[in-house]
Amino acid sequence: MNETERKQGEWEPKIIAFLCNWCSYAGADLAGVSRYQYPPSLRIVRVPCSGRVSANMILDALRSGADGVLVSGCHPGDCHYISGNYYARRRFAILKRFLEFVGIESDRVNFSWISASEGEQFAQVATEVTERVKRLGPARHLVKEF
Amino acid sequence: MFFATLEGLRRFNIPHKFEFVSIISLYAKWLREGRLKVDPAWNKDGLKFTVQDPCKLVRQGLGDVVAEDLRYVIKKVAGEENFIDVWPRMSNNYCCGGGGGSLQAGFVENRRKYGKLKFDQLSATGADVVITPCHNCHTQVIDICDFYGGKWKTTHLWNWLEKALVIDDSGVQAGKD
Amino acid sequence: MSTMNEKITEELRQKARQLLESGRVAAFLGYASGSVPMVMRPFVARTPEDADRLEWNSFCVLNLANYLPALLKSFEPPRRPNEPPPQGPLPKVGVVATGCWSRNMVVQIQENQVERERLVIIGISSRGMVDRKKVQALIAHRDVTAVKEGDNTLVVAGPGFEEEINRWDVVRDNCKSCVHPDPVIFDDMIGELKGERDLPDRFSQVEEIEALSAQERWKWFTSEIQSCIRCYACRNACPLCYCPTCFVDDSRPQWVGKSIDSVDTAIFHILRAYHCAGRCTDCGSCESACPMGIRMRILTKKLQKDVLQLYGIEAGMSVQEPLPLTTYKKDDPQDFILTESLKGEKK
Amino acid sequence: MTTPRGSVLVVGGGIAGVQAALDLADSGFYVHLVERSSAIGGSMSQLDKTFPTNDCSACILSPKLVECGRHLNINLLTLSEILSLSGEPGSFKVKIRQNPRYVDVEKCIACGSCAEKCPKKVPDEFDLGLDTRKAIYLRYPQAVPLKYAIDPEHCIYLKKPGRCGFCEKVCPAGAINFKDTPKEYELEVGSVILALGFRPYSPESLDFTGYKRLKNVVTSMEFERVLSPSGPCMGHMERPSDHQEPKRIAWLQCIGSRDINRACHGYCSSICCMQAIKQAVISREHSASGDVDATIFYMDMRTYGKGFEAYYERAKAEGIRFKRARVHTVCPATGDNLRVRYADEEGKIREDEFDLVVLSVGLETDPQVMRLLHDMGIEVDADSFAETTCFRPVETSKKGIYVCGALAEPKDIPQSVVEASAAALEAERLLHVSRWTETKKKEFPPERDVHAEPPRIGVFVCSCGINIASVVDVQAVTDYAWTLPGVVFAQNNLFTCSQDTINQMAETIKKERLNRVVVASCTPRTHEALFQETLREAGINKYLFEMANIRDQDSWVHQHDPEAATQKAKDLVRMAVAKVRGDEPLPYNSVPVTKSALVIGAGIAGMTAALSLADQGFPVTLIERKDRLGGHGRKFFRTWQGQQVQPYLDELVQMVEANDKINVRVKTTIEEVSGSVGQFKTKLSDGTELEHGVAIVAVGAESYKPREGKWNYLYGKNPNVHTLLELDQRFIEDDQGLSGLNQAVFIHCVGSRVPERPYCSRVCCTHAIDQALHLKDLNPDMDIFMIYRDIRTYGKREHLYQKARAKGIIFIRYDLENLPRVSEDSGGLKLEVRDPIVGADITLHPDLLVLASAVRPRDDVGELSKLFKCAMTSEGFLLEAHMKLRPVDFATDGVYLAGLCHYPKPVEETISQAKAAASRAGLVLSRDAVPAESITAQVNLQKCTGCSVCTQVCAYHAVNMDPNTGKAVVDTGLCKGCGACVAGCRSDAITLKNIGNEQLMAAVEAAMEDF
Repeated sequence: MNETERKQGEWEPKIIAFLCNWCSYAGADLAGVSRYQYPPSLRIVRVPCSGRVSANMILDALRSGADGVLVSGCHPGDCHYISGNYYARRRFAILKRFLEFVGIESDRVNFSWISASEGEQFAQVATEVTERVKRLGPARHLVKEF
Repeated sequence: MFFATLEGLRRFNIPHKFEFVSIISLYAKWLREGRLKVDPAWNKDGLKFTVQDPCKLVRQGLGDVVAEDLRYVIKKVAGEENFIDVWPRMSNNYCCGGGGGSLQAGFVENRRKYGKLKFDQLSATGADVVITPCHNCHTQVIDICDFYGGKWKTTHLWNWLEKALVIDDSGVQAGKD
Repeated sequence: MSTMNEKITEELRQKARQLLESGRVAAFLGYASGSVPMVMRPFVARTPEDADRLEWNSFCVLNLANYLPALLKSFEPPRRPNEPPPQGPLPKVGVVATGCWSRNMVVQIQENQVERERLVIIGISSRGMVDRKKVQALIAHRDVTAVKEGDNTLVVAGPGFEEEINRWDVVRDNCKSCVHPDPVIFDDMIGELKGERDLPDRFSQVEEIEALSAQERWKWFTSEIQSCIRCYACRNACPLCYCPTCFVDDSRPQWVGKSIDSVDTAIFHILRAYHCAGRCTDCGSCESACPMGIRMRILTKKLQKDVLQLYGIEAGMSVQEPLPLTTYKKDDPQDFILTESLKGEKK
Repeated sequence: MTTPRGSVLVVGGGIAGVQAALDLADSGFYVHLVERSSAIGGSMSQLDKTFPTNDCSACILSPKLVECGRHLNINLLTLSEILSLSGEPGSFKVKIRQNPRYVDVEKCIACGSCAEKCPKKVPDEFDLGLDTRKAIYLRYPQAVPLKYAIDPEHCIYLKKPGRCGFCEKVCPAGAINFKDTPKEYELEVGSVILALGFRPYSPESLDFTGYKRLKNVVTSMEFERVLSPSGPCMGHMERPSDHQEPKRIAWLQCIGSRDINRACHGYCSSICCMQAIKQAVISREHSASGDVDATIFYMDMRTYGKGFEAYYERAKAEGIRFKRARVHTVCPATGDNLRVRYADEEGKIREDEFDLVVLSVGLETDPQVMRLLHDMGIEVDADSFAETTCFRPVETSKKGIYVCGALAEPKDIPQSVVEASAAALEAERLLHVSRWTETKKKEFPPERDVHAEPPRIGVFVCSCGINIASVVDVQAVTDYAWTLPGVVFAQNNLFTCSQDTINQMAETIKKERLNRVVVASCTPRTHEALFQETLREAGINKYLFEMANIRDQDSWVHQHDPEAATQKAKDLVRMAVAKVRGDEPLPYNSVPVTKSALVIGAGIAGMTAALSLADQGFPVTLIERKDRLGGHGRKFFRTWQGQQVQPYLDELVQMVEANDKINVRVKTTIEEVSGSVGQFKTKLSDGTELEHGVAIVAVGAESYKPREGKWNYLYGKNPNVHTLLELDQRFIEDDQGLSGLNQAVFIHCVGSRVPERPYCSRVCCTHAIDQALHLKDLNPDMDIFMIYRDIRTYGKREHLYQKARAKGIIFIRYDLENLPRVSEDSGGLKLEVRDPIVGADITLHPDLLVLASAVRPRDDVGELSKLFKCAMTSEGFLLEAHMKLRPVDFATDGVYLAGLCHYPKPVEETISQAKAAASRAGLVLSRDAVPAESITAQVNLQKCTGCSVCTQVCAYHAVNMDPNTGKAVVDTGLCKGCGACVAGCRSDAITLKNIGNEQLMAAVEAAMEDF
């Protein structure tokens, strides 16, 4: 089990996860069905496809104060909408490098492929991303103070 | 003899027009029909009974039916509350360790080693009397009781049936008709 | 002996006049002198006489492609939104184009902003345009009243001074790192095609920043944009920025605050640049237009570098080739995908 | 035959009956569903979780039951029994008696006041007597219909009128009717489907188990109830004697199965191995400390289904112990503990102590059902299951009457569902001319126009029994929901998906004039449709709805952090509320259906599917990549029941070729697929473009040939080494040389259950044993050895295994650490293997070595799956939409699968699956139009620049440039609502209805608000 015990009073990051409905969201459900435990840091936003997620959405999450972002879709070739994740892959590849270029820490913005049958992998990725974000500490860049 | 005939007919599919019945089942039948009357009142001291299911009679022979009858008769004779069953029991009971000619053939040490399991099982019941409806079991159970220092008495069934028998006024008893 | 630019200007006027006289084009888009030195303004010649006001020199920095859609539209008969487009050929427009501008026109054609058949492109292979801010820096920001341009020199004059400057020293960064000075599409040429330039260090400006730590990069980025006044001159000078409502102006949803709050400014610059990903030709208009001297071109140059490195595509090199973000290959690089990199670690 | 009736009688309301009823009702037939008890759901509703996905049984079943209960074309007859049946196919007359419920279903609101007041406690049969219920009762919390019933056997009032009657007094709805009487109906139906299920074997007569004598010995079905959150222990795992959590649990397999001595059940019950592993896995999850010591005593571990072997391996890795032993006795030990005595593999007697013993009881036919079958004239086999044959797997001995589920043989849920659809198909095929003649049409009330209304949001927070409530503080979440802007109503429910809550939700929507609804419960993937329909019934557009997933993605994954889970649940509710605020009513789109099918692959599955559809009048194009029809079936000698495959196949080919509705194209493959359900366009390799409404993928699989490597065993090197199919070929050719052989050896699991192919090939044990028996028939003196790992002759196939043993075929077990070694020895074959019972190596010199090699997926299946956008398993088989309840559907609508491309399976299962696929395809083909996506892209012309990024990234050609405006325009019939265009658009000019940028941003921002 991928369980990360949370210590009392320890800072828990907030991570916005955009999950495609057909694979990664189902994978997250399967993680639950299989009772794989992972840290309570994710706030999942269900989107039809990883191809639905734009740079704007990711920046909006950061601007709103998310300590991290995860975008996850179907594996290449498995897209329910044929090619959405291929386009997404190009957009995200460019965006991720670009955000790193302006000084956003590499581990803040994460992308993964998780299929509907990969409940365990989902829990692993959720744990991994949380740990990476925890190492970075709370997000400061691009966080708008309202 | 009983088992050898039974199994021989069964294994070689030999046609026959008779059935095999143990006297125990007949006791039970007569008790149920009221033709035989028993009263456990004799057992004032509350002697506790348990049982040995002989392999040839039960497990390999006539099955659980006869084992059930055996218990039925004992309970009638000694009182329901004075019967303590063994684990495992009936078809699933352990071999006494005295069969297969081992009582007659030497190898005493081995025989008693096998019999230790039976001894432990019977001891665990805490019974005062062990009923063994088989001469072979009877001899073996007596032997292991002596050897391992058991406290029970090993007997056949009829000894106790006699004690409990009620002879009513009509004088009619099973077997006399 | 006239200079190269004088010769080009002459030829340009002549070709524009011919086009206008023959009626082949309804207007010709080029440059005319502005009211101050070192600033050329886009100029539309509508009559053969206007053609004589066209000029060509090292200060033609604003990308003419930016003005084409509106200019073309001005020659279309007015119509309601759902009416069919007018039948028959529409008036054409002539335009002068160097490498980067022509590549922008390619992108515009791909994005349905202009129609190739309505353009008559006079190509000029670029020698690089001058960065006015570099000149001013060299002369300690004194006022300039006149600039005389030779083939390889600039003579800058002002009250009480006249200095000669090596032209290449003050050429814009984007032009110095340009490898495609030749126009990609044209109908006529002035001068010869020069061919590709071999510049192994064309992305050195980007690489220097890439070499920094995340913290240092953030420091660089924020200090670079801290003087931004959100005037949007960079956006307006850009031929790629043609949305009727720019995301910065949108209020539902509000992608980014409208203030000069540092986060809003940062997001503005990130998204403005990102919207140019795979489309930007590094024409430098944005930087040239910026009143605050912000080097936002480095952002788009980074995107250009990555798109080239990841997908082998440079914007505007071919009308046929799709833009990088509207296509994909099944084996596009994906080492940035966490599940893929974790897989790698396990091996 | 005169025009047949357009209605069907389905007997039995378990999962099989429910599936058959839904298939029929959705494809144009009126269904009478008869159920003996007071609620449908059958045995599946009593299960806790289901293998191999660990899905909560009630959770996945519940939506189907509710759908069934609400279906306009299903007449649910609970508490009912068949009195008589007469007539002929197409026109049966059925007499049915419906016993009185004594509760008016129209009035009962299932509030439970009656049961609370009822003084009479009786053993609860749903909990198998582990708990009590009242004389007025609900069969289980999610029962459909959700109506109380009075048990006349125990009701004080009914026994002595005037004595009690409390329920009548407290019922707020006046629903109690003590004067209720039995009703008799005479129905006329065209066909009958029997889905009467099984009953669990009662081990009372198996003395050695100690069942009923030892408190802590329970059956597997009882243990399901112990584990179930709605069971007697509320999901807290307790043992009966002292209600303490057992730390050491033993499972005893084959109780009442594979037992000819005591139980008289020679067959294997097929499901118990997986059930035991599942229970072992789940018991650890249920345990507070998580350190349950779980031991499974088994004879052969039969994990032969899809995903089963991986489940088994995972259980082993997690430390669940597997002991190959038939337990001698369960004895009492101190403190109500149990001593389990068994002989280990070395033959040593061992005793282990446990806190709880679970008896994995087998399946058998209920004697009451036997009587019904007898009265109907349906033949049963020696095992008391309905008699079927391999080639006609769902047909009973009586024409027009079909069978599905465990009534024909013990089987798991997916196989029952497959057969249910297959049985429905047979009824459809019989009655197709009368389709839609007896059905009714659903009318929803007109929808309220909510455009001008400010948001009035209702939030329903589900406890899901204890699934959510044991971790998340649902009351706090509900209270919190009240504080959110726009929320005018919030409520916590025990089971939001139960019918009474749903009805009440509809009432609340009307009463509170809600115009947006949020349900915080499980996953929208299973329950969204159910709640959306409730909105429609309440007169508002179904798209004014959002779900917050506080179970699968919260309570279940943060079981040990209730505080954080509650906070997360609040956040998820706040996000859903933020999003629902922007939801707008959407139109209900539909797509016209091209009424023809494409079937890919002309093996047994493909041909069966094609015929099944063509016989109903639907045109079918059947394509085959090879130059002749028959597929993999061409290689088989006979079924396990002994029917010859080749003559059957020849007949099938003839029927296909003679059917004028079937267009056969050999040497043809697929190049391109576009479109979607109802309107596929497929380009074939011969250049033709085909339009079809549905597609069935039946492309088969291959036999693994171990040409080299670890599993080679001299295959391809020595002429006397064959695969199973190569031996079949010799049987087909009637090779006389076989009878002269002296010794034959079979090696099992060649290339199956190994690291590179970690699944069980399912068919080979039975196939190999059947071949061995055939060899014995050819030469009774032949010595035959089976070198095996586990013998997996599931179901009635077990009889073959017993027969093989009786004929003297010798079985020697091996494992991966001790592989048999094959070499050549002076011209002959030499095989050495370690016999674990003898404890020594033995050497054999076979004349014939047969390798039971794996069934492997075709390499090119991946390409095909991508064309149809279907998923694949990691093993390379095609992946169905849901392992349990949608076994022949793909996630892609309108595409179905059958046969070996799904998983290795024998002929009878292939035929069932092909028929099931045809039945599912019929749901589309029987309609003129199918519902299309409502969540489609929408262009804002004010913002659109006409740059055409959207048209380029659209995979469905749904976005195009309008030549007039020069701007994008969306074809809503083609749009699937993926949003690729939206993310591509720089100008925010194209949006997805109800998944717009503004809404997603609202959700994202809401997620952060309270942090």
